Amino acid sequence: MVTAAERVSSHKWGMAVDVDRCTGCQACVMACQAENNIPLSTEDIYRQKRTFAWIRIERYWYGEFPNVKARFIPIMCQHCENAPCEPVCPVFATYHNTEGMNVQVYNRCVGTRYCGNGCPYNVRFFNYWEPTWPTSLRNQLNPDVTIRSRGIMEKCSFCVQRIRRVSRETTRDGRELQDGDIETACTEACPTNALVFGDYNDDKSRVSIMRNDDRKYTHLDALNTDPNVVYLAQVDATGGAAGGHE
Amino acid sequence: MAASNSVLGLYDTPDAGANAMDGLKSAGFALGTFDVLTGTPYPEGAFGEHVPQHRLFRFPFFGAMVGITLAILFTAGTQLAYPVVTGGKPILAVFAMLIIAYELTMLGAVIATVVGIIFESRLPNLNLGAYDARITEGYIGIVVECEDDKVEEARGVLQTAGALEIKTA
Amino acid sequence: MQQRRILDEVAINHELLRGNLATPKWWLPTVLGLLVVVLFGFTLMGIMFNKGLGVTGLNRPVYWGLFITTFVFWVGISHAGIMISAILRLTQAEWRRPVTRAAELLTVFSLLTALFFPLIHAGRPWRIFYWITPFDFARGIFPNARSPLVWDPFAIGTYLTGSTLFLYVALLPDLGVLRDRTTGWKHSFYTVASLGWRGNPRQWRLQTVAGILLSALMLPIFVSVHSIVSWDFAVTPSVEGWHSTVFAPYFVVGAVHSGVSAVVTMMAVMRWLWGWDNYIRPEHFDALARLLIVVACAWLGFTFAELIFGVYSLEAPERALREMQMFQWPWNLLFIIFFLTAFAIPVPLWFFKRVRNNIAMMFWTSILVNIGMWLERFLIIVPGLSRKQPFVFTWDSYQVSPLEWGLLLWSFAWVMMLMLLFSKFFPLIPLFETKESQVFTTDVKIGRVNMPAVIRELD
Amino acid sequence: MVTSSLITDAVDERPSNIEATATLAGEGRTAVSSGLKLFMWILAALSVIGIVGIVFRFINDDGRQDWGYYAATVGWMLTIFGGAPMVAIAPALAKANWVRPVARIASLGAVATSVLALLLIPLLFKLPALTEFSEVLGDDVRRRSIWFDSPDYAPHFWNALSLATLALVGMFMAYVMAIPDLAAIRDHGSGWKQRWAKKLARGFHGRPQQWEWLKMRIGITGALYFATLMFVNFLFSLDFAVSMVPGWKDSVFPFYHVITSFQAGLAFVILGAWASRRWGGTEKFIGQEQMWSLGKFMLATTLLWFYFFYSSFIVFWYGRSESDTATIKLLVSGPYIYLFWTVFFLVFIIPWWVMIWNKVRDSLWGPPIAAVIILFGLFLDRIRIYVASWSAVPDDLELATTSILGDMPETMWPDIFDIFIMVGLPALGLLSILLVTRLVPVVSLWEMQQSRLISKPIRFLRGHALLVGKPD
Repeated sequence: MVTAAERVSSHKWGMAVDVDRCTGCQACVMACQAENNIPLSTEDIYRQKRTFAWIRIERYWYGEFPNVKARFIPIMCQHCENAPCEPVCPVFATYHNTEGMNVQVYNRCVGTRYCGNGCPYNVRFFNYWEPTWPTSLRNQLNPDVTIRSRGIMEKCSFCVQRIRRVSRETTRDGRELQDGDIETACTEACPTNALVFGDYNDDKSRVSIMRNDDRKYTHLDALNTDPNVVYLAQVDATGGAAGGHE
Repeated sequence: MAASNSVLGLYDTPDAGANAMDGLKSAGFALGTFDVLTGTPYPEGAFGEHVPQHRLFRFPFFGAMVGITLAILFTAGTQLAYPVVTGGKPILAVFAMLIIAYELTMLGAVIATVVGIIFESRLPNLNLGAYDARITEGYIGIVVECEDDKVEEARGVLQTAGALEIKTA
Repeated sequence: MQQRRILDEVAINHELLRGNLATPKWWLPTVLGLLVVVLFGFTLMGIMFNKGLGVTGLNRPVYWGLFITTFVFWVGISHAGIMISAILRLTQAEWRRPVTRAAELLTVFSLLTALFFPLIHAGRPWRIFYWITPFDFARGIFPNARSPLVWDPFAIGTYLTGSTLFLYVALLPDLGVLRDRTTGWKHSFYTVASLGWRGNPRQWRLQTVAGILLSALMLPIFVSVHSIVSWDFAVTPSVEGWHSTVFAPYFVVGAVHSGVSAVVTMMAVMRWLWGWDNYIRPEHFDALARLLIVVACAWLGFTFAELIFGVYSLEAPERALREMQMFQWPWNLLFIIFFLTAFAIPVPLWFFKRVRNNIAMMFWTSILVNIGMWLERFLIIVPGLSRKQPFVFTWDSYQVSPLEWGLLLWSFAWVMMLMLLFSKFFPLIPLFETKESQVFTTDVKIGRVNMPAVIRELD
Repeated sequence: MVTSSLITDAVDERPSNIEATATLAGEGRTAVSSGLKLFMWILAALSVIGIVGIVFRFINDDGRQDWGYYAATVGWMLTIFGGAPMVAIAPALAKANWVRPVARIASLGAVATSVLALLLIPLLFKLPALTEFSEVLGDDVRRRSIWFDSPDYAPHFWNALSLATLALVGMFMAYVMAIPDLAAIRDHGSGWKQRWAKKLARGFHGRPQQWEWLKMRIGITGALYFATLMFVNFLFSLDFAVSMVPGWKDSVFPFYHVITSFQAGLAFVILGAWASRRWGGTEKFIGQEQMWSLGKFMLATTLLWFYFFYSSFIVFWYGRSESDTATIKLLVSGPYIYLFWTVFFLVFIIPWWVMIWNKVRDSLWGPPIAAVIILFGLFLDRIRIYVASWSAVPDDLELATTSILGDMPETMWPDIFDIFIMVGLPALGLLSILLVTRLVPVVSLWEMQQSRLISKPIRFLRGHALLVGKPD
């Protein structure tokens, strides 16, 4: 059977997350918020349990008191090769494109929220309300990114607008696309370079190298989702290289 | 056969009705030219009527064929026309197609069957011919389709069997 | 075994067409009352379309809640009709006769109601045609045949069309009766509707064959529909509580359980409203209760399998889910109510002949069952979503909003209103079946006893 | 209107009570055809071969994967003989008259079940312990099974107990249903049969309270049998198949097992009816009607087979988590794929396509043919399931506890002893039934007499019909 990866494509975008480097500073979350016109998670939205965060920092405690430690795990759409969210959509609003990305087509979405149930990582977000911004933030909105109307699903897009822009520029200038040319908002903002974005088809790219690291693991691989976001396990004296969650 | 008249004899008991049917038979009216109208289904052949043949069972098969063809056209056709990969599933996801194919097959079969029922009951036919509302109140109606020259004979036969009333249309 | 009542056809016509030829005085006020609730419900939908789904209690991760629960509930109820009329027809059970049409009617109307819920709970309801109609509306793509949400419209569409036609075919002889009893515009309406039914042997023969053939065709549909609904949940590996292979038969049997109970409720109401004591008799409730005992026990078996395999996996997240489902407040309360109402209270009661023949008791127990079955669906759908996978960081719960309760209420009023409207124009108890049973049942004298007997045609 | 005025009597061709008694209980049936005798000797020989097979199986046995075919055979026999008595029970509860002539054949399945209870014993020895992981991973780690923290002997104990109960209940039911006939043999038979019948009939003289007693016993044992059958299938299918494969989590499987049991039971009864017409001289009692009705139900169960199979398959195929895919590969698309397709055609496609035609159902030859195909197909199906599960010995226990089957086991082929077993054990079961039929008539005499009493051909006005009484 034909998976998206097997079909002819020059790129296979992916991300590597070094859990060991993550300090939980939330810079990526803010950057993503600003880049992708994500609706504001105000207090009452939070009380409604409908907050938006295309990337979020999950914080887990481990260890016994007094030496308790926090582990921070940035979770964004894992862009699975076998995404459970894709086949259940009745209108093809989400599918797997040839560059290994799990893309969301806002115009097709009718809002059955089935994909949201299908996603084991809970990284799909539904617009229960028409998103609004205070006038002070109007000019902050990113013109490259659609503002999602109410009643549709949205999720991390690997900052597809940046990918497209950079590839346009490189083709215009007639130069090869180098590793690191494309930075997603979160990777750009990460002070400790815990987040790295790149192309798996290019063996020398940082993500390819990190993917072969022996600390590498993927989340919920028992579900056989085959994510394009890989994690490097935390190294520490107390816990040893530990999995993503407990 | 182009029957110009239909004569109806009305009886109050099934026995009388059955007798009238016998009378018509013995009077030499051809099978199929006379019929019994009841407000209730009676056991087959209760009035000695000839058991009508029907081809109802062919309809569902025809319908099922149409249904499954449509289903395959829709499922296979659309998936091949828009080869969008979702969740690493094959483009031709046979086991998903099977379900839709099944439903449409059954839908075709049911619709064809209902059409068959109506057609085989020789309906719709809003012209009732000679008819009496009391038939749906338990009376038995014996209706004869015949040419003008035989009308009188038919009336006679029905009368001798003890018809309460005889109508012609 | 039912003792026979000797009724002539005039009496049958007169009594069973009571609601059609004359209007009972309670009819109009009741319908108007229901209409108010229905309009209120439509207003709520309007609010929802206008403001967005934020007005519901849904959140992340609980994307599906009361609406889908109610959808499954009504699809379940709809399984009554074909269960009763098809299976009992095929097994030639004599006591089915007064029940069949009401049951099929319940099928049609509850399906119509069920349809609303997935559609109104879509984020952009004005675009659902892209989803439910297999057609490319010039937007460059067809619906996704791989999605269970596309299987649903096909299944339910087939079921709805099939049972509507089934209902109509079985109506033909009775429409003939109405044609002969009415005048004026009604007469012309029934004349056209009855397609000129005369009642000759050919037509009666086909009526009989049609009943059997259509039943045989509807049964596989009936099984497939709720299975496909259950696969909406079962094929989702991410939600442990849903990903269980038993779901298809489990849902079907559960549907029959709730559906037959709903038929019992409705028969009690019909008997009470139109005073059809000669037709809907205690022995019918008795027979239905016996059937229900069997169904309920089968259902209990599937429930047992579903639960034990939930724990069988010995995996932490699923265990947490089951713990929430059964032992955590308020779910434990719901679970207890669910089990008591769906099984523990009614079924033992049905073992007593006195209860089975007591219509009031049957009425209340059947209502209990449906409360329980609604809770069952709720307990399957919501906890599964709120305890999804090991990422405890995103686990969350769900509060049903008043608007959702309102729409649940609406669905009941809507079904009842449709029922009453139908009852004004068509007989709820099939006349010809009743007359047929008058012809086909008699007594045989064996020694000193008169044993009720039926006449079977030789084929 | 009063129908009875329209009814007149019609001629009745059914055998009279005297004739029936003579053929079924009297001298008429004492003569047994030499063909049958020969057949029984052959069966006896095969049974001996089967026993030999078991012995040799014990002698050269390395690991539990060698016992797959034995498990499959036992599973198959449980499917058939356990399911058969249901055919006697279920329609009787629905007051169906057509089942009366074949009720005896159905109830006799229990005889073979009691033989089966003995054949289970070797399997119990081979059943892996719940704590088979503990030597590697510590005592608290147990194999994934429905016996979460029960003592180690739980599966052995409960399986043995439940199967024994099934056999006992079934035997008791068959015996109770036979008592009036035994009484008839006591009165009309001769020789050793009469002596045995006298002992077994327990002074049954058909007093009203004796009949009441009989009806009550039959009702109770019937319900009890059904419950036990569900329980046995549940335990057996889980302990001897599902829980042996790490990661096979299939909550519908026990019910799949039950459905196949009904299917096989019906097939068995159809074949029995055919055989008893052919060799038992019961043409007068068993006719097209029985074949037709049994055929209908067999068609229904055939469709249900696909339904239950598909409802687990689609969930695995769509879910495609690691364990889901592994399970599909093991049971369907992997080492036993050809076997699976054969099963699919023998159990579903062919019987379905044969049986949808009313002309075939309503014939004396159609249902038996379908029945043979189904029984053979189900045998292969049992092989597919049990051999696969018993061959799935986890090579990596660490993985196995996290419910992942390591490497896919390769196809297990039967060796000569397996073939002995596969031939001998069913022969043994069949032989036990045939031995009992030497004494008990294959068509229940009293049921025939009762059906003759409560139903009679009539004339309704000019038409012919059948009048059927509905006793409470």
